[in-house]
Amino acid sequence: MIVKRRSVKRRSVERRNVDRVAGRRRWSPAAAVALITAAALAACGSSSGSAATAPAAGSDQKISVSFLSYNYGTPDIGGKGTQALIDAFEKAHPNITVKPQGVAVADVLTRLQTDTAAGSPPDVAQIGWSKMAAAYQLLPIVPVQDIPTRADWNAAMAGFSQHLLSAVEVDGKVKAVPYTISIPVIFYNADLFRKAGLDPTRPPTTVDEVKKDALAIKEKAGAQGVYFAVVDSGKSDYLTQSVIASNGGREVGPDGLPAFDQPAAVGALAAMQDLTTSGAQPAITATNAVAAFGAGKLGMLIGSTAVTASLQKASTGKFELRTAGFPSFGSRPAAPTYSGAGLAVLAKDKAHQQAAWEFIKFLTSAEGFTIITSKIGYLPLRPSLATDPKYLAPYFAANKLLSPALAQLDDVSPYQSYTGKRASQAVVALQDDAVEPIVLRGANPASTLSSVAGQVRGVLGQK
Amino acid sequence: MPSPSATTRRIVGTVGRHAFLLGATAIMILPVLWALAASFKTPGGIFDSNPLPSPATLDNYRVATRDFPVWRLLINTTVMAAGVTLLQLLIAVPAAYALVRFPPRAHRVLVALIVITLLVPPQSLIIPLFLTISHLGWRNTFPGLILPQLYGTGLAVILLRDHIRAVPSTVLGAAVLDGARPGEVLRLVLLPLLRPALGAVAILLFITAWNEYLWPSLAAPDIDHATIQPGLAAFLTQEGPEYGPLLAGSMLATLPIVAVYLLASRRVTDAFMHSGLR
Amino acid sequence: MANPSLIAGERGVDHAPPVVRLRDRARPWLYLAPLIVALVVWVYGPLVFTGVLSFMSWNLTAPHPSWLGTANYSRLVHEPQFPHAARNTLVYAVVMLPFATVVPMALAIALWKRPGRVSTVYRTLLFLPVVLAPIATAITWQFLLDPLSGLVNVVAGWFGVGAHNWLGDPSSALYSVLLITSVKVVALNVLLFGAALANLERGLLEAAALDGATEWEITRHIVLPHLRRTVVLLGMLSLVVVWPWIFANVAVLTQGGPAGSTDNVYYRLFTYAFTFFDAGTASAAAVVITGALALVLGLGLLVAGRRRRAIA
Amino acid sequence: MTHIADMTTSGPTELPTPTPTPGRPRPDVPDASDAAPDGITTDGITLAGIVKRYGAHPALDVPRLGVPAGSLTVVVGPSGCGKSTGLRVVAGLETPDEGRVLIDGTDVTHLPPGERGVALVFQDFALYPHMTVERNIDFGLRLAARHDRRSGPSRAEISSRVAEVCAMLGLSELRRRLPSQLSGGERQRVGLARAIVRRPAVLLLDEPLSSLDAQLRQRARAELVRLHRELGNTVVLVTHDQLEALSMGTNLVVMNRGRVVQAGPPEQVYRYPADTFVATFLGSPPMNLHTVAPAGDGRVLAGPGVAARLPGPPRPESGPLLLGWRPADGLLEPVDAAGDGPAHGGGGPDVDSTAVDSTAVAVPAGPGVVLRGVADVVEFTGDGTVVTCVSPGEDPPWAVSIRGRDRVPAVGDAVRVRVQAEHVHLFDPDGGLRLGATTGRPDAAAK
Repeated sequence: MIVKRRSVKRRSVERRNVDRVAGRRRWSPAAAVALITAAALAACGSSSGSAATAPAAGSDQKISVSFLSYNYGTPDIGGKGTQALIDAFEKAHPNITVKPQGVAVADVLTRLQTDTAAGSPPDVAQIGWSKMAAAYQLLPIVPVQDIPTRADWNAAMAGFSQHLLSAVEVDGKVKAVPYTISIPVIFYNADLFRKAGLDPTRPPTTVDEVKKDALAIKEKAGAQGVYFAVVDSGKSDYLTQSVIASNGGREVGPDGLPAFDQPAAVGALAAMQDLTTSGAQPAITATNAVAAFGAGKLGMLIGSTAVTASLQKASTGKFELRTAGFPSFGSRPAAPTYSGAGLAVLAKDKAHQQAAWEFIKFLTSAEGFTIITSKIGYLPLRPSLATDPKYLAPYFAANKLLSPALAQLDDVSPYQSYTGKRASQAVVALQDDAVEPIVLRGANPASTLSSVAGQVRGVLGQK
Repeated sequence: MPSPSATTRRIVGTVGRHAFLLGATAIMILPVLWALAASFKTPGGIFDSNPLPSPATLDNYRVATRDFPVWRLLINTTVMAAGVTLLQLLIAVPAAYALVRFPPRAHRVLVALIVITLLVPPQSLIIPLFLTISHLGWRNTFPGLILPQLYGTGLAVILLRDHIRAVPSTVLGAAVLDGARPGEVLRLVLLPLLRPALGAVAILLFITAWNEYLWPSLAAPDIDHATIQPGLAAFLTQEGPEYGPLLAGSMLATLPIVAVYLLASRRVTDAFMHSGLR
Repeated sequence: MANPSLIAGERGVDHAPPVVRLRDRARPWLYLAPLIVALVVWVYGPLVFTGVLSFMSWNLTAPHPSWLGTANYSRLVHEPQFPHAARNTLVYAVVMLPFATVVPMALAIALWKRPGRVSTVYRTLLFLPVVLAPIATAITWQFLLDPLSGLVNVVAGWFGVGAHNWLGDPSSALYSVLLITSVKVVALNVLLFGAALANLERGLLEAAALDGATEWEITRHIVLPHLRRTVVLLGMLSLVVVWPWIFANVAVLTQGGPAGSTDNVYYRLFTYAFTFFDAGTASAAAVVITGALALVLGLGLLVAGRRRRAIA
Repeated sequence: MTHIADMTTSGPTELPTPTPTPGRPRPDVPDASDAAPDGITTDGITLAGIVKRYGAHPALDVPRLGVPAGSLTVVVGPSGCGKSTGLRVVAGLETPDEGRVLIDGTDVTHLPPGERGVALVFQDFALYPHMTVERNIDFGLRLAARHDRRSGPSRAEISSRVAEVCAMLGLSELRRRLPSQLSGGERQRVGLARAIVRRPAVLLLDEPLSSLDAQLRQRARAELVRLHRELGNTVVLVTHDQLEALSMGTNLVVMNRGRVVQAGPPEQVYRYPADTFVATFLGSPPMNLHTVAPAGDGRVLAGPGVAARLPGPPRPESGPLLLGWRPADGLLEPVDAAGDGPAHGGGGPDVDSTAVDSTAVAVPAGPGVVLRGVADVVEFTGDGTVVTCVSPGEDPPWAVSIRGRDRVPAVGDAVRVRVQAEHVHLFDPDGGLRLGATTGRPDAAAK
């Protein structure tokens, strides 16, 4: 990892030299503007991605793969973990160089759009599932399953969670391979449980129990009870899908149109609203809830395992953090939706596509997931790794937080997307105009969902 | 000899003024102080109500400087902001000079067209600007970062026009009579006189460019070419926001400007003081 | 000794030689050329492009935009979001105005009346909010306004005011964002008003004080008239400069919510363009915003011009 | 040539006019039009058909004006009369809408200011605040050297010329100072030095004394006159101060409302003002004006508190006139407390007591004017006294200056003043034009 950091520095030094050469030309006194233009073109020629330069076809030849990742370059565990993955891959495949590109998580799709518009999309991109449908539609994505031979594919994917693979299939094909995957769980503050007279070893398993325990915490521990992060700051609807699916409904129908006005969905959101109106849940945004949980003022937080590490950091020295599986509605099995990201290929030519596949194959291999889980905190999508002493058994022995989520991996329901190019607008409409008013501000679930469903249908039907 | 009531009134006035100043200043710098304190907090401590860091740690600064290329981003931002400021002044000074000293017949229309550019929301230009620099292959380059930001040059022109108007026309006339050509009047007489005003306008432009978020995030997304503002957003990760390092990074980003301000405090104040912004 | 002579007669229009005329005519354009090029390339060209795009449907990546006609515009008008955002934008502008003018002016005058080390310290402190990174400012306020443990609610609690969800309640979110942004606006404008005050002769004040004018009378009759032009300039300027800051705060703190209460046309434009990847609708919004602002400016200039003529 | 002979018709009637003081020759300088038949002088400055408009209003409208080479010409007029605009047109800082500017016979209308051989000292001196005194002075020379490396001044020449000028104006000690470190008088000298170091053919001064305090101004006035004598070039000075105008120039140009009203040697303009504007603008206190009506054969004029008998042939025509006299030309006569008669002799016998009414004054028997009034304000001016008097009736007050230690009336005293006929000026009440002789050209006044 330290080695890699140095190599980043080396690259930037080279680039700085380019800039310096260009800079020398730049400051001739007259016509500054024109010369800057010239210098820019010179600088650009040397710094633009390798994607543009055509590679030689031979497999022994050196080839580079550009990899856009929202984890890369971040100063946290995600960045470090990604660097570790790349280092391990380059060690295993000396003829392939990975050129990582960082991006802010909120900007992934923008960046891919703009890179594609600029004619230099990355070869491999880490794309969030909530944006994957839009990405399929907007971007020149090459279905991953089409790249290798069938045998190669089958061999590589053996041991992978088949339930998840089939969940992400589109038109019978895996277009993007699940990579950094999380599913929602209950994070709870064991100290507050004890204070409220609850048994931290027996966390709630149903929504009703969640409510009961939350009210107990509120009354006896002097803290807020629970926060069900359906109102997501990023306007993502994965938790909305999770609760609706767990109540036996669908947010998006098989036709890609809204189904959230059906009774099961209405019931799910009514339950969420009940948490708020009963006082079990504070009427605040998810960001505030995370802060409250970190401050030890919230008993339970129901959200994605992605934040496990940061919650763990925040709780260190303050309270005991534990996790439990996503709660069910009564006796129906919980059916949380996964969130996180998959790996998609945008490489233009065969050679780069092949190299991209090699890279993806490695990232989702046993070695890959060992690093992903132990360094970043995402779920190992090859469940057997958790008990394999060669891989993650030591990690899970010491670290129980991911276990409940892993246990639910086979219950996950697929993330569903709306159809058409206004899908993202539909999600925002649902979250802003229905979920938030219902859950936080007491809007009538049935009528609100029904009117928003009508609105979304209109949006989706537009050209 | 002031009457007792006048003295009382003066005391009340002084106290009132200081109360007003203190109160307003406190409210305004509260976020800065909070951010400063929070940048020394532990990941758990940041969620506490206690505004003071206890325990205090330098971890956030360590993360911001070691695991994050904060210095490189600061250099990029400085180059960008300085470039934007310099180019805008380079373009705006002669234009404002011409508008004041030898206005063309259409100058009213021209001024209106310049003012309109101030009103055009940058967001509405971003799609075409982005496509332009993409086609030129200017993404992740300084020209791509800097040149499109010249859309804001109109502001510099309007501000400088006022400043140039405030320069006594007789002094410029004297230079003309001394045989100075228009360019020489500008270079040898007007520019030296305008220096404080240029300083003030430059500071305004520099701060604006320094704080720019949207354009750099599109024009230079590579972390090696990014600027500090969108760069800081990298701390808002999917795995939970890294508030501490983010605030530490932003403190480091604020530091250079504040240091320059403190060092050149007199000059900057003087610049604003004598900028003749009326 | 000579006698100046005055002779009646000979008078006529005397035209300059063509070369002189050409040189005099060309000179301003020579100096204005870089500006004109910059504005054409980076404003008016893109604006025309935006105008054309507003009649198209395009997601930025498809090879070609497709012709759509006026559908984008009718979408803006018929969907509730854009008109709502436009109303909010007006509120933003109106509420921001005193923070761009009256408040910083009062601070600047208070600082200016008693110069010295203390006001230098104040001035330095007031410079800080201007340069704190926008994203850090937003996140700091997110913590300060936290409904459960934010400092603002803690302090409000001392005064017996119950905890309030400042950013989460549609009734207060807009004003919270405005106040947060106004801190920066006030800080910057204190500096600029200070600059304007530096041109005011202190001797005038002493003269007025000798005339027996009270502090308020001095302020009212000497200081305020001196600042009139600055007030107008900064009032207008702030309405232009302030949007990126509002934008950053909205993007980090509320994302336009709750219930669209903090939405504004600029954030909406960005949402259309980079959340929905709908370049056509975004362009139509841009055209509407620019047109409306130009209209307001045009009317303002017209009224100002008429008033000036009326005075003359 | 006599004035009578020179006189042409300017009013409806030729009035017998006072002749100039014997022994005063008319300044015998050839007119510009005499020198060059086409109307263009070869030396000095000529403005031909100059019109400069701001908006629709002409700020300057000069059909023809010549400033002789080597003269110190003072242009005077109230503020806003176009005198500064005229100066800026000559300097080239303003381009006239119509007409031509000639300097020493060359058309400079479209020459850049720096190439006209003209220097201008501004009212505010317009020093370059960021340059030292020395840099201020040599700026123009350094520019000339830059523009023309071959024939421009050399470095040695520049420094010797600057040293010379500094010595001449007493600036040698101040060369390293910045303008902000100088007093008003010093700044004025720097402004002058900057102007004359370039050895301009024409030196223009725009109210150079107005920003100096009174004491300094007197000295600076003398210095400027001396400087003109030493340099010997054409100097045009603009002022609104009539005292400055009368005392400094060898030529005087009076302007009003963008037009030249009268031009000529100061004494001539003072003695024979072309109209009531010039008459009242020059001189302090200004000329007294009375509305009078002719009586009898037209040689007797009378108004409230004033009566006059003029020499010359009878005047058949009647109609009111304006009668003017300068306060210094009035002789105070003692009066009886009771009546019209002189208290202590004096002009007693020549009083004609035929015209009598309540406000009327007895018409003097011989040529001259007699005024009666009551002293209202008495001002001591050091070398004399100015008494402002009011006459009965609607007429405005009038003033009379008393020299030295002559007897001064007290406030409220009845006053009688006698003016000799040759000191009387008559004006047409409609246009205010002078009736009778002027030494200027009558059509000049008509313009």
